[in-house]
Amino acid sequence: MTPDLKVTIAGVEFANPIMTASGCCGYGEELHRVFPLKTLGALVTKSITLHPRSGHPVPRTAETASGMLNAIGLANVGVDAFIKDKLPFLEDKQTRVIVNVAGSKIQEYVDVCARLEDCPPVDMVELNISCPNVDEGGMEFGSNAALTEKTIASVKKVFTKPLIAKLSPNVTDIVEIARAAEQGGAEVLSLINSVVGAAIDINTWQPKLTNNKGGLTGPAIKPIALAKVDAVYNACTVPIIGIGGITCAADVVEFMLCGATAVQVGTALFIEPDVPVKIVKDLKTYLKQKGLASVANLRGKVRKY
Amino acid sequence: MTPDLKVTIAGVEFANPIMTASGCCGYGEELHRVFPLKTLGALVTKSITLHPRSGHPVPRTAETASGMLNAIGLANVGVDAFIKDKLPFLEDKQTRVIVNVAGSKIQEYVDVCARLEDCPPVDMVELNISCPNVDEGGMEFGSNAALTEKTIASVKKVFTKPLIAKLSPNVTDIVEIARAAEQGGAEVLSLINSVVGAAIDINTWQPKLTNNKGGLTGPAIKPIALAKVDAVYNACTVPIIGIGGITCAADVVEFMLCGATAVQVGTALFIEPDVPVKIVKDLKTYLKQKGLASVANLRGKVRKY
Amino acid sequence: MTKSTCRDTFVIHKKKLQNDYYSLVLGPLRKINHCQPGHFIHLQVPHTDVMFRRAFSIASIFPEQNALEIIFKVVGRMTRQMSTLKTGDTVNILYPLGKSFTLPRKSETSIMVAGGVGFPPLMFLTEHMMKRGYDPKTIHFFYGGRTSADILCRSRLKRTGVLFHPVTEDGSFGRQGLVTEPIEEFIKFRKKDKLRLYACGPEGMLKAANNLGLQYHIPGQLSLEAPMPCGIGVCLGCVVPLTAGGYARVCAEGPVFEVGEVVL
Amino acid sequence: MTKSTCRDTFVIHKKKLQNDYYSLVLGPLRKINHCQPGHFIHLQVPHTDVMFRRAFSIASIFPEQNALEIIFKVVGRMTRQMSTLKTGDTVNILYPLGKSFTLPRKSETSIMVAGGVGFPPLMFLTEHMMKRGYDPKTIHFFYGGRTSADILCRSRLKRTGVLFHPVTEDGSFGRQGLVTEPIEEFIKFRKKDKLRLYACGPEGMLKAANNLGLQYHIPGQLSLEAPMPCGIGVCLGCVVPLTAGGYARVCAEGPVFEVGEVVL
Ligand SMILES: Cc1cc2nc3c(=O)[nH]c(=O)nc-3n(C[C@H](O)[C@H](O)[C@H](O)COP(=O)(O)OP(=O)(O)OC[C@H]3O[C@@H](n4cnc5c(N)ncnc54)[C@H](O)[C@@H]3O)c2cc1C
Ligand SMILES: Cc1cc2nc3c(=O)[nH]c(=O)nc-3n(C[C@H](O)[C@H](O)[C@H](O)COP(=O)(O)OP(=O)(O)OC[C@H]3O[C@@H](n4cnc5c(N)ncnc54)[C@H](O)[C@@H]3O)c2cc1C
Ligand SMILES: Cc1cc2nc3c(=O)[nH]c(=O)nc-3n(C[C@H](O)[C@H](O)[C@H](O)COP(=O)(O)O)c2cc1C
Ligand SMILES: Cc1cc2nc3c(=O)[nH]c(=O)nc-3n(C[C@H](O)[C@H](O)[C@H](O)COP(=O)(O)O)c2cc1C
Ligand code: FES
Ligand code: FES
Repeated sequence: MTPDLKVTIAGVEFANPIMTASGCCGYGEELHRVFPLKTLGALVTKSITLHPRSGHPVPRTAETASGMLNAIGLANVGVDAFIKDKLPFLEDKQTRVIVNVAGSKIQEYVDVCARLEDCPPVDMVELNISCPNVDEGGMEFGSNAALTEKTIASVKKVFTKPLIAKLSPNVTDIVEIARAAEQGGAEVLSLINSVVGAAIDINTWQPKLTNNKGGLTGPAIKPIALAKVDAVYNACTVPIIGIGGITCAADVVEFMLCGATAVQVGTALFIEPDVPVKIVKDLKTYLKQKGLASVANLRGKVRKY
Repeated sequence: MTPDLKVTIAGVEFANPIMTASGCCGYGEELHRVFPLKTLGALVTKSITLHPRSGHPVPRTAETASGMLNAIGLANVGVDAFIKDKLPFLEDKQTRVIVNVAGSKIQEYVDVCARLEDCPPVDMVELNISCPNVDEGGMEFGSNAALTEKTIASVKKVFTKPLIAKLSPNVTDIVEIARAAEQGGAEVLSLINSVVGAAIDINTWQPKLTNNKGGLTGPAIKPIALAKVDAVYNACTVPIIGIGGITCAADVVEFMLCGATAVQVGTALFIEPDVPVKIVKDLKTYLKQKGLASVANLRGKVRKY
Repeated sequence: MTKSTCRDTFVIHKKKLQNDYYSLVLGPLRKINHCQPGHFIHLQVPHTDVMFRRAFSIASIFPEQNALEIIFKVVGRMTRQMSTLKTGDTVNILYPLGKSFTLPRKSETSIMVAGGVGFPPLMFLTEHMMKRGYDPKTIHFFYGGRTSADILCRSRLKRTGVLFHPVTEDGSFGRQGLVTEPIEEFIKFRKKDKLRLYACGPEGMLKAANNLGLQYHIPGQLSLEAPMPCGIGVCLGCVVPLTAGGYARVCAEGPVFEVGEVVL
Repeated sequence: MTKSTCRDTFVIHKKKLQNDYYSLVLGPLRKINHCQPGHFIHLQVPHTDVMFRRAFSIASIFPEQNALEIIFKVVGRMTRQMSTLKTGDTVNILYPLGKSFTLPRKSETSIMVAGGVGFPPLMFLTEHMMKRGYDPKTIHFFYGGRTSADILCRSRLKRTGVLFHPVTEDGSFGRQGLVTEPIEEFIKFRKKDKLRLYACGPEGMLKAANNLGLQYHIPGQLSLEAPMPCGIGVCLGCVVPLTAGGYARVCAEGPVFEVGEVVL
């Protein structure tokens, strides 16, 4: 018996719970040269904004212990070019497409989502209300409950497919924000986005990123992400997509035991671009070893002390 | 010319800026068997509470990528036994003694500090208002500005030596808490304490800590700590002790460039117990190479973009 | 407690024993004579992604070469990397650590209870006792394993002249069953003698040895294992509950504890 | 762009060249013929504390052995660990990556501008051109270094028959000075010929080569370096500003760019 990897989130069925995280897989073309995208449950695009953005000057990334800092600055082609030039490529790749949307004003989120509403290949939208890398207030949305609710409610008016709210870990109480997102109408919560961090070059005395600070990601933050997923799972009812430091099937199992229905793999793609292939395979093996018929049997099953 | 490593904090002179962090060096006896404590600028004791505590059941620690989780549960001998049995050992070790104090009520902080007031070997007290490992509200103090101010102000009434407030990173806005601590009368701020995290054993499906969650420390969190030190340095005037993931002199330099006057080394002591000896030596070499007369010349000198 | 040293040293010799077991001889090291049976080292391989050191019991010392031996089994991340070490490679060790075994009186009969990677410290204890002039016939070395491949260094043990009692679960070497069964028989049979227990091995074996000691009023010592972030007593991560209440640190108050002292 | 493969392979041969320079031959690898001059690999050593891969230009391929060669200099964390690799050790590589050089017309005279670890891709290009029947006398290989020890593989280069112009800052080998000086002289002297530039080396050298190309209207290509977290174009960390505005990814649109295309 092959264990069933299918998961259903907000009425949408995914072949498996493994997705690639926003900003770590472009718009899919490059990864498809390393492995077939149909391996994935879904691909989550780089954050799309209303207008194209070229991003911050280099250096934009810095290696840290078991992690990295980035301040790419939401470099992307803009929603129009995305729909015209990038989305068609994803149409026949037999994977779900989640478009991550970012903005600096509520209206910008609304405008982008309104354009995505009529694009059939788009299965869901993930609202990046938590990017720490834009001055105009990207993070503000995600650290303020009222703003979170309002942003999501506004987008809901123009976008009818399921909406994912991507939460920031850089808050005192993520549950408060999660509840606000749920209240606003988010059908799914994804967490975590990157953790605010900095690094300094001791030779030049300059920050290692031109943005001075950036987002910490990779295995280093996995324990932080797990604690947040656990907290939100125990407080909210909508399905959760776990993100943060996942590099192997064992990590996926940890997130699911804490309550995640699916997961996203980000930084690990830089280290091992075909790691999703291995994760899907090893996840099956794990379920078999444990005699579980479906990956859904793991959800929230952590046995707390 | 040998560079000057001396730093003065709140009127107290330290031979160098390298301290060992609370909970990572016991009460000094064990480390002294590996290297002479006079190597250190100061030793910061394990958190002392009013009554002895035996701590949480095992497992209390778990290894993570470039870090560890701990939920020791403030195991300590209690203030009376500390003063009677542990403090005398530190008296002639030619290093400064900072006693870290924890409590679950404001009155407990006050009571412990009142007893330490008359102990000459104690140079400073560091208030742990940020320990994530006690249910009774350890962390609440540090994530609430009003409570932070009140706790510190209350202790100030009974304790006249310099007071350090140790801040939690698990807040939306650490600057708000830092300002409250300053307002309450803290002469020094130390940051960061550990970051809330969790890990699950995928074989047993139990959390890897009996406390279910714990504090993430070690190199993994260094970028987070640097960003927090930078933020507080730009908002407050009192001296800062930087803590988080320091393992080498280069890390110390990063923290000082971000504004720290001194630093504490924690988890690194578990990996290389005599690492302070190496750090002090390498810090001197660095200053020489850079032609700097004093370590104080590094403070806050990061050249932001 | 003696001072501990933290330093780089080299792999002088590496040998694959049986199955996944390896012996590593490390040196040169100063003050090798400070290492006593029961002491352990805390070892780190350079540039690895395994952040914390791992503890290994000292299996023997070679004072002439200023070297010490450890024996390990490949079970996880660190030991897998250790199995690829080659002669001349550098490792960093912190040594000696912990509390060593108390030697028996010469009038006593010692019962060694060894299992798996609990074997090395008891081999060290045995060889140490031989050097100190103990009569090998006062030592009964019970050595349990799942299968024949788990019983290491047989000829070396036999060379000491002690009374060797191998036991395997599948009966592929020595007696079949669990090691505690023949020990209980032995205890009953030698009730009149002054007996002393020394045990190191898996949790179940330690529990059984502890119970036998309590039940038959045989003094003795158990060497425990626990995950050890620091190994020197500062992190409080490795504690074990005491029967008298509270906790003791396995790395500092132990790893050697008296029979009946800890809650297993 | 071709597909890339991510797989474990082995160290077939390791050689210390001069100073801190090493050559590594890796294999077996499939589709080795897809590797063209200018392509790079992204390499990871197992179980290391260096999380990200590092990029290395392919220095040559051995189609019969399904192997490729890289040449590296020990400068930091990863290269220090690579210098301890031994024959038979495993590494993981992602290959081939990036955009390769465009070959010159046979009627053109090629000016290679190599410096430091920028030498390997130009050696590959040169040997590749020889196999394709280019006249070695149409290739002028300018090779700059601080000192004699930085000029690698001299006899190998000479064997190709190209015109070799070594330049060292201290004059210990070849002409003294910076490599760009003799190149400018050469360009002025051969103004009438159809020239083409290929440059790979430190930033200053690339800048100078780019300027020479612009100033004297010589077409050509530069191979750039940048910190590369992913190497395949998905992280947007390795970008370089374009003269036309915006950024290009060094790993995907590059590492080979046209003279005048990027802001250096
Ligand atoms: C005082 C002392 C003396 C010791 N002496 C020896 C000795 O002489 N020889 C020797 O071989 N060992 C000895 N050990 C054990 C040794 O320190 C290591 O713990 C052991 O070698 C495993 O290390 P590792 O990194 O290879 O395995 P790890 O990767 O740490 O895994 C260890 C084992 O635990 C399992 N495991 C890993 N993670 C988890 C988890 N989260 N939950 C449950 N199980 C998990 C693994 O599958 C594996 O079986 C001693 C330990 C102590 C404390
Ligand atoms: C397309 C491409 C091709 C390449 N080809 C080759 C090749 O053929 N051969 C080759 O040897 N290399 C090549 N490189 C460079 C290689 O990828 C590595 O960057 C290089 O080997 C250094 O890696 P490392 O880990 O040893 O050094 P690192 O530890 O990463 O340090 C690299 C250098 O930067 C310095 N440094 C480290 N950290 C900082 C910092 N924070 N700020 C400033 N300076 C710092 C170090 O002192 C050192 O000099 C290529 C790179 C690219 C992008
Ligand atoms: C280089 C890089 C770029 C990223 N860009 C985005 C982005 O555009 N939008 C977004 O919502 N998250 C972005 N992220 C965050 C990831 O989607 C993910 O939340 C985070 O990296 C944590 O997962 P990981 O540890 O698996 O990388 C980016 C992360 C990295 C490393
Ligand atoms: C095992 C352990 C126990 C700790 N106990 C305390 C404590 O009792 N009081 C306290 O204020 N901080 C405690 N800390 C936090 C450290 O003092 C320090 O703030 C934190 O570990 C970050 O520094 P590091 O990354 O260098 O370890 C403890 C940390 C560890 C790892
Ligand atoms: S391992 Fe740290 S106290 Fe024992
Ligand atoms: S290295 Fe990631 S885009 Fe080039």
